[in-house]
Amino acid sequence: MKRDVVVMLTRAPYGRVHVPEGLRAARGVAAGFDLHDVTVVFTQDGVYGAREAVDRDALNMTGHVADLVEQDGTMVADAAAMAARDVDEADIADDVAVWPGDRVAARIRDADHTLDF
Amino acid sequence: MKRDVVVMLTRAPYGRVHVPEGLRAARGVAAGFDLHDVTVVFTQDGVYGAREAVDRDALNMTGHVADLVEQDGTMVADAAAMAARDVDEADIADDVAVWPGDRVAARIRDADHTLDF
Amino acid sequence: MLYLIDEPMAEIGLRTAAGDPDAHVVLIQDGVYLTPDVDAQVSAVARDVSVRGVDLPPDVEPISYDRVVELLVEQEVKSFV
Amino acid sequence: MLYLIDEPMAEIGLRTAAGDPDAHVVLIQDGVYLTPDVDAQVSAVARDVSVRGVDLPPDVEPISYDRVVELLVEQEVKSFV
Amino acid sequence: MAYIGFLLTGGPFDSERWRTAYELGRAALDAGHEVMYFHYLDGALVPVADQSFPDCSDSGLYDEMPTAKFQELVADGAEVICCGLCVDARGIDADADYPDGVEVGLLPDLADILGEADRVVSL
Amino acid sequence: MAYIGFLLTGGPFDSERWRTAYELGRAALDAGHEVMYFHYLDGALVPVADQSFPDCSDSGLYDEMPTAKFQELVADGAEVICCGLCVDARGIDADADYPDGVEVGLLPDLADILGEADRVVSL
Repeated sequence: MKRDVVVMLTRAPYGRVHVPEGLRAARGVAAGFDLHDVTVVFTQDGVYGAREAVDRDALNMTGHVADLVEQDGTMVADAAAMAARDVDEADIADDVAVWPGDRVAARIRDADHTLDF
Repeated sequence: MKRDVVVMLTRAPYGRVHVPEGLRAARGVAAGFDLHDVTVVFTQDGVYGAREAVDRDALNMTGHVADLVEQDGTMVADAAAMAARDVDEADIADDVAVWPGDRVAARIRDADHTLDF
Repeated sequence: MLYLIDEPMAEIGLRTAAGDPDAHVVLIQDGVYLTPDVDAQVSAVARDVSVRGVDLPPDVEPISYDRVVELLVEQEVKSFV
Repeated sequence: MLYLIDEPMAEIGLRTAAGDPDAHVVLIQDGVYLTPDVDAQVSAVARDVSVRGVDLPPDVEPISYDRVVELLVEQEVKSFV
Repeated sequence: MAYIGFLLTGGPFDSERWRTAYELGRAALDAGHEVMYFHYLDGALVPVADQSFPDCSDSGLYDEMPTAKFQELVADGAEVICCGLCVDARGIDADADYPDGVEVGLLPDLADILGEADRVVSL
Repeated sequence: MAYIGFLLTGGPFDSERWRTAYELGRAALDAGHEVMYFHYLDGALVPVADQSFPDCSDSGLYDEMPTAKFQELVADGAEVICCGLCVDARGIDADADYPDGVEVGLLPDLADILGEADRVVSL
């Protein structure tokens, strides 16, 4: 059955595999038999990984992001988590939408399933 | 050469091996050829592990603490970290001394080497 | 909806639960050290409480893993662990 | 004394450095996200800064691993990483 | 009967998540539910055989090692799939290092769990 | 020449500490210092051979796997000792799983490092 899936990326992107491997899981899930709807949410320290200044190649993000977008997956940054870390909307990469914290929370509540990394 | 060693336990005690395995390292270092002087400091979330209410057997702490004490090692809880976590001095086990935060910091600065877990 | 909450994801987890009038928060693992300020039913996994020697506030109910499974079959679950 | 500081141990690390009039703080790994309020020389590992795309404040100097090793041979080091 | 899927990303000694995954799976099996695990990232280290710890306490976390706990679950009907990429990254030799009943899979298996499970718990 | 000891408790994929340990050891060897590692807890997973990751970026963290980086250090004169208890706990078969030059030791080896090293960096 096709599901509405939210993948939360919660950790700072460097030095651990959770951001790139969470993106790998997101695009893998979006490309599976059921073609699940996938929304990737950068939240908590994960918002550092949504910044334009991050070197996506060095983080092995580039290919996974391209695959995710091809599967109609979307990427969202949590403005409440950004505010807590002094990350501005202007800092966020163009292919990541910035949503207010309450919209992010509602999206998570409405998902059929969530995964977190 | 005999050294003055501080072992910092910084993580909450349950679910990961850092508190018991940090204590194992502390007593192993105190029992080595040089018979290093070892002070174990419970700081940050590690102060939860210095509480009387913790089940030391369940955390594999008991044997390591006995060995450490036999090697004249000492255990200290950081009052500044306790205050930040609402842990009172009365909550701390009898064999752990409570030191003010500045005394803990000075002890760490004065050590020849520090290890952290 | 059931919300399983541990400390590392408490920031997003508690914020998500706070917007749900039918939220049931279950503190789990180091989450039992938390004292969440949410207008919701709050439980805590009994084993995680007892091994840590945590005194729960009177309005937080300790529950077994069996009960957690019953609850998450009865209703949707979101994990923040 | 040299203090290597990452985020998870910043609480005890920065407090320890704050009491040392000769402290040289080196931010390392995710520690480069920190903006420590200490009265000390502060550096940051250049590679950790650049890969994260962090803009350092003007008074924080980026340094190489080679320089970190030079500094920690010249003086004692305490690691909070 | 419900179908409960678990995504386990936590390793065996650095977090309690494997233990929580075991306890919830145990309770779910006892209640007659169907249980499926997908082990990803350091979760792939959890079922590695021949884990041994000499002086663990009978009352403690390590009364049995993680692999033994998951072998119990498999014996009682749970399915355990480990992500093959994560297995390779960690130098795990699946044939030699995993006990019988622990399978190696890929992300489409996780996609299937998400499609079929009534509940998914990410740990 | 200084003698620099490292205690590494971080595993290969869950934190950057192994990479920092490598970079500092690399710089220390290049400057002519003596370098000794004691791998403890998940640090024992860092030198496990046959780690492979298919699509890692040439410019990224995983241009080479952790075990390859530490094999370089060993070839250039660093000593690497892994805690035997940690090895056993993780189901690592030291003879089969560690490359040449990676030794298994015990806590007295760490005690010796603390006694002899000019500097100790805990990661």
